[in-house]
Amino acid sequence: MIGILKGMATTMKHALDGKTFTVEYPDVAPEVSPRFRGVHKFSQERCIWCRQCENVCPNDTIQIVMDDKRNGEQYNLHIGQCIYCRLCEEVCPVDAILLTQNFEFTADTKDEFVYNKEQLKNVPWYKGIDPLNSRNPDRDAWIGEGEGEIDYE
Amino acid sequence: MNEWIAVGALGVVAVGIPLGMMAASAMLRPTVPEQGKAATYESGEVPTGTARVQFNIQYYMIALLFVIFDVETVLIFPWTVIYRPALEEGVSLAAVLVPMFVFLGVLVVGLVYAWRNGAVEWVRSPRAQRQKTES
Amino acid sequence: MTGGDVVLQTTNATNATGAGVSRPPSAPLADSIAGMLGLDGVVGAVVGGLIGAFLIANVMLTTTAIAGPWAKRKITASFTDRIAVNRVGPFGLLIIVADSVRLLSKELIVPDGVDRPAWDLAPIVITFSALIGFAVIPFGSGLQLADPETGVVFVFAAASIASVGVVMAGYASNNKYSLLGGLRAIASNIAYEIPLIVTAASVVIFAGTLQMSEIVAVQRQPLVTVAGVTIPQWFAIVNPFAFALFTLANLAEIGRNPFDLPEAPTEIVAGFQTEYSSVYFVLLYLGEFIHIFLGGAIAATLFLGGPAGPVLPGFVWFYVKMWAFFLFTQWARSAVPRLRIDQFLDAGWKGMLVLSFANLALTAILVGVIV
Amino acid sequence: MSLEEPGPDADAAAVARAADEMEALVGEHVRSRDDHLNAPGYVVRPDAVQDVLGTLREEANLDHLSCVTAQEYEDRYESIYHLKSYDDPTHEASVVVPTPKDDPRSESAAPVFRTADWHEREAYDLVGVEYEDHPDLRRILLPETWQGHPLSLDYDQERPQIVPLREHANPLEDDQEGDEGETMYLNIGPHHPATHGVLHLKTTLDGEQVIDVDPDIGYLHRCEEQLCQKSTYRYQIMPYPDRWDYISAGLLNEWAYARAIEDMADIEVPEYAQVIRTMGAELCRIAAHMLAVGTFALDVYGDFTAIFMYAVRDREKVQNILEDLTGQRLMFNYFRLGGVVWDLPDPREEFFESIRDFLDHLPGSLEEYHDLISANEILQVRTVDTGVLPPEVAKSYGATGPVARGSGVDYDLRRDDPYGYYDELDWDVVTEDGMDNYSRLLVRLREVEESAKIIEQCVDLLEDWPTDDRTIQSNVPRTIRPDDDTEVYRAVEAAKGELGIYMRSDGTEQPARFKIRSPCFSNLQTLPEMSNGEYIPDLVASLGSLDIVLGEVDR
Repeated sequence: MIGILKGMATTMKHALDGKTFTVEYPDVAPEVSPRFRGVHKFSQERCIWCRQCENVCPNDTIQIVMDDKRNGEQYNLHIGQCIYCRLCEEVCPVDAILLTQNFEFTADTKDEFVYNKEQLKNVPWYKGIDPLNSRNPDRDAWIGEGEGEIDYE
Repeated sequence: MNEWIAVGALGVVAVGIPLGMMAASAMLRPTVPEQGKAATYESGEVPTGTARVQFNIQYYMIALLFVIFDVETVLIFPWTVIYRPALEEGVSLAAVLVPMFVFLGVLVVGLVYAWRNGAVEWVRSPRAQRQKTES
Repeated sequence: MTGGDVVLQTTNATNATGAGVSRPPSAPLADSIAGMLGLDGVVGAVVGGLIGAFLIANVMLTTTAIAGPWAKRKITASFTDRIAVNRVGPFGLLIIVADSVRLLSKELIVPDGVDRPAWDLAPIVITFSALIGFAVIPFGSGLQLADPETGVVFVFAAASIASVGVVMAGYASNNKYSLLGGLRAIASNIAYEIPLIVTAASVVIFAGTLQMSEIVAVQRQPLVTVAGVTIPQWFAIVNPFAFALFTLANLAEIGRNPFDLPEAPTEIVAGFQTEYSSVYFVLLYLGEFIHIFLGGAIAATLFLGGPAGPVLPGFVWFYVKMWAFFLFTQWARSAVPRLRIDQFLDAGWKGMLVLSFANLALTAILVGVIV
Repeated sequence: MSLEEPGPDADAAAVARAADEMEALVGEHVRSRDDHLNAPGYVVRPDAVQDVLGTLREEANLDHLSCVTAQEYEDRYESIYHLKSYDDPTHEASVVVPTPKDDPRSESAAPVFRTADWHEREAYDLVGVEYEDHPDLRRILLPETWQGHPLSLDYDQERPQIVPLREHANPLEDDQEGDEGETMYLNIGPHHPATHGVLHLKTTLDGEQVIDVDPDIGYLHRCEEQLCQKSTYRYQIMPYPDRWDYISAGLLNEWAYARAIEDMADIEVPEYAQVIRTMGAELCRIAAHMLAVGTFALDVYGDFTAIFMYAVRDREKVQNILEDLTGQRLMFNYFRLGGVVWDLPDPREEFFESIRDFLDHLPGSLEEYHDLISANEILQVRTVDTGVLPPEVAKSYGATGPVARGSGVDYDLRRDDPYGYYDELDWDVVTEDGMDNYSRLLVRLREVEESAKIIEQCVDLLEDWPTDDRTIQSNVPRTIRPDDDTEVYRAVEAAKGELGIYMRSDGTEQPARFKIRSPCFSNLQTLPEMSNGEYIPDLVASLGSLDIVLGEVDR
């Protein structure tokens, strides 16, 4: 009986102290770690089309199409298929592909989850967090390029 | 008799409200007959066999006891009602208490007997018992 | 059900012996409405009864509507450190409207092989049984539909009809989980009905009447006066042991934790209501919630002085007491594990039954000594 | 490696001597030796399996059949029985049973080790080796009507498979007709509130009591082994272990793969990385046990109880820490061969602060759990002496982790077969002798305390770690090609028990065979043992106390 009463007292204590741990998500954007891995962002002026990301991807998420002179034409990423392992970012020698903290994206069909390189360039930073801060490689080319407008091809 | 008319009126209302809700819902809700929808739920599997089996009700002894005790409760009520007024009118305590205690005593003896014979026990399934000892 | 027999037999019994019982202090609701309308005789009784019944039923429906979709979520959430519904309307209150529209406009799916009349009747029976019990409940402030001399017996008889509905639902559904749930409902009913009624009988010994208004009136008398504060003779204070027994048995009767075996979501999915959808499900749910409040109302009337309470009008107090019981069921739900069926029956037959008879005998002796 | 292996030559000699002794025991059956990296391997004839395993079990104390791996070579099929000792898991042996291509029949080990029942069914299902004398050789993961064996070499992936719902729905349907009509056949799961995922329990009831329960798994089979066989050692396999036991035990799972490949390819792990690994893994264990306790309470308490939410709340705290460390809340992908991918997040003090903060609040939370769960009389009535699993039975079923320790089997790979930084730290293995649902619950609650102890020590170590010695990864080549035909079986103590990985290399950068020994798979097998003859609520409680994750059972 004591145990039952103790248990009931514990829950009542929780009820009365009024503390909640609910995250009111759409109203309050959740805190995410600087290391959090979300949607990819692509920088075309950095990319050297070495195809390492395509090769390392365990899931065939990234598809790179090049013309016969080995110039990059397309960079497609099936975000619906991605497992967010960040291996593409890890192997990229020039930080051309980067996982932002942005986790909010929707689509009506699976096909819409195939992002081409323009869409990938326009992925916004989440709360202005630049993930490279925490990941610390050379990052000059990314500064000031946040909206993805600079593109010299 | 007034009271029972009122109670009956609530009875009418208490049937009328569910019926009214059913009628309202019947007008609102869609009907999309579809194959498979009407299968009974068995955790997502196709139901095997029927639910109308000779089900082992393992408390049947207790259910029998219930009949006895329910009749007893019925007999207790008149006594509880007159108990206090009778005492207040000066009937001696023994006269109102003892007969009922004798009555209760008889039943308690019955309960003890049933208890000792295991009738108040949950009837464990012999099949399950066998399975348990085998494995 | 045996409940019917109880009504008949004791009606006769009280009629024979209850000659000395005085009239209730205030007229029941049906009579006062008839009086207000200036009707008398059978017409007055019928019209007054219907209007009163409609009023009472709507009070209970509103209460349940608040309790089911909204209060239950809020209460559970506060026990579990969450917020719960807060997006529709102030404090999420409009979720009540949203939920009722949603549920009423869902498709009714009739599973294969259901036993049609029983399956259709079960929701009505359950709602009916819970609502009709309120006919004799003294809400206070003159809100008592009827006040028959056999009120206590009637209310228990009415409440236990719900078990029939549950069994009907369970057996008619042609679903194995429902079958198990229905059978568990019988088991819990037969195991806890007797302790419940016998404990109530101990109150009757004190009050010397079965009439609800009289029981309330008896509790109005002062018990002791401590430092100028008069403590009324509520039976919960006079006999806390009986109150504890009654509360437990009541929890079992209405099938709430730790005795929620007929539903037992983690074992038999949803028990007897597994196959119900749309308005039928609403009715089952509604019936269950009204049943909780009926349990609360009975406990309040028998043990907590009914509508008695300082300052505020009687009806408010009574309402608060019903809600307190509802809150208690939710509190128990948050922290008390469910018993297993055999342990549950053991506790009923070996514990509650014996204790309730002991309580009855002791109360009888006590009253005998006092008087 | 230096930390993983005892190392010194004296030990190696002792191991070799023990191996020779074992060979002497079963000498007449051994055709040749096929030593694996972790253990001596004996090649035996297909008809001598029971003899050899029985002898090794009785004479050499190899009483733990950890795993059964089946694979197909160009010229033969092979079943490998990985044996260990519960007293000393470093005492290992592999029994290799080759069977010819045209007639892949081999004697079943099920009469000797009950755990072999399911393992051999899986081998039959996926590879196609047939086991004679097996009590019930049918498919386990795939539907009964499946054509071909997916991991066999000549399997045609393009071939369309027809799985009629009706037939797959209930293979037992015919069996039920003959029963005297008083028992009820009930499907519990796959979509049931208490099966913790898509588990299907074929249950036969007599009244409220369970006569027979037969778990049917495979609803969440995602070909994880095949996926790993198609991935490169260096990078691509590591994200997948997170997805086996997906309820936040990710780092523990990753360690299983890391340990196997680091042994196989001889990769060193810097000490600093080992400490980080240990800390992360224990955080994961706390998170996993919190969920286990919460869902167990949910099963026993019924409705949406407070305990579940409190457990999830505490779990959230762990996940916040793990998110800071690894960047993800569940699918961490944090380990790399030879270390971890990131150092602790900056600023380090803040990170340590958050961990210490969590650890400071943990005793209070545990106190609350004890108030709510273990001290509750009704819960005790419900769980004490239900779901009884005697230690001998547990061993025979290869139960590990909290399930074994709740039965009094003192077996914990972190201590008995040390890896990481565990043997440098001060902590205890928790066991309870109750053998019932209650003791399994207690074991988990107490293990949380032990994990907290480990984390605290790791934090202390990391705080004082010299700045210039913070190597998080050793130098690992960009492609890894272990020598041809290297075989290794390595296990770690994951949240649910012994998570083992068998890998065979064929000289390429992808494993030729990748076999996962999942603890849940073996633990789940004990369910009929625990719940036959008990009540439905006890069946549910026992299932909850096993703490299975279907992602790991089915892989």
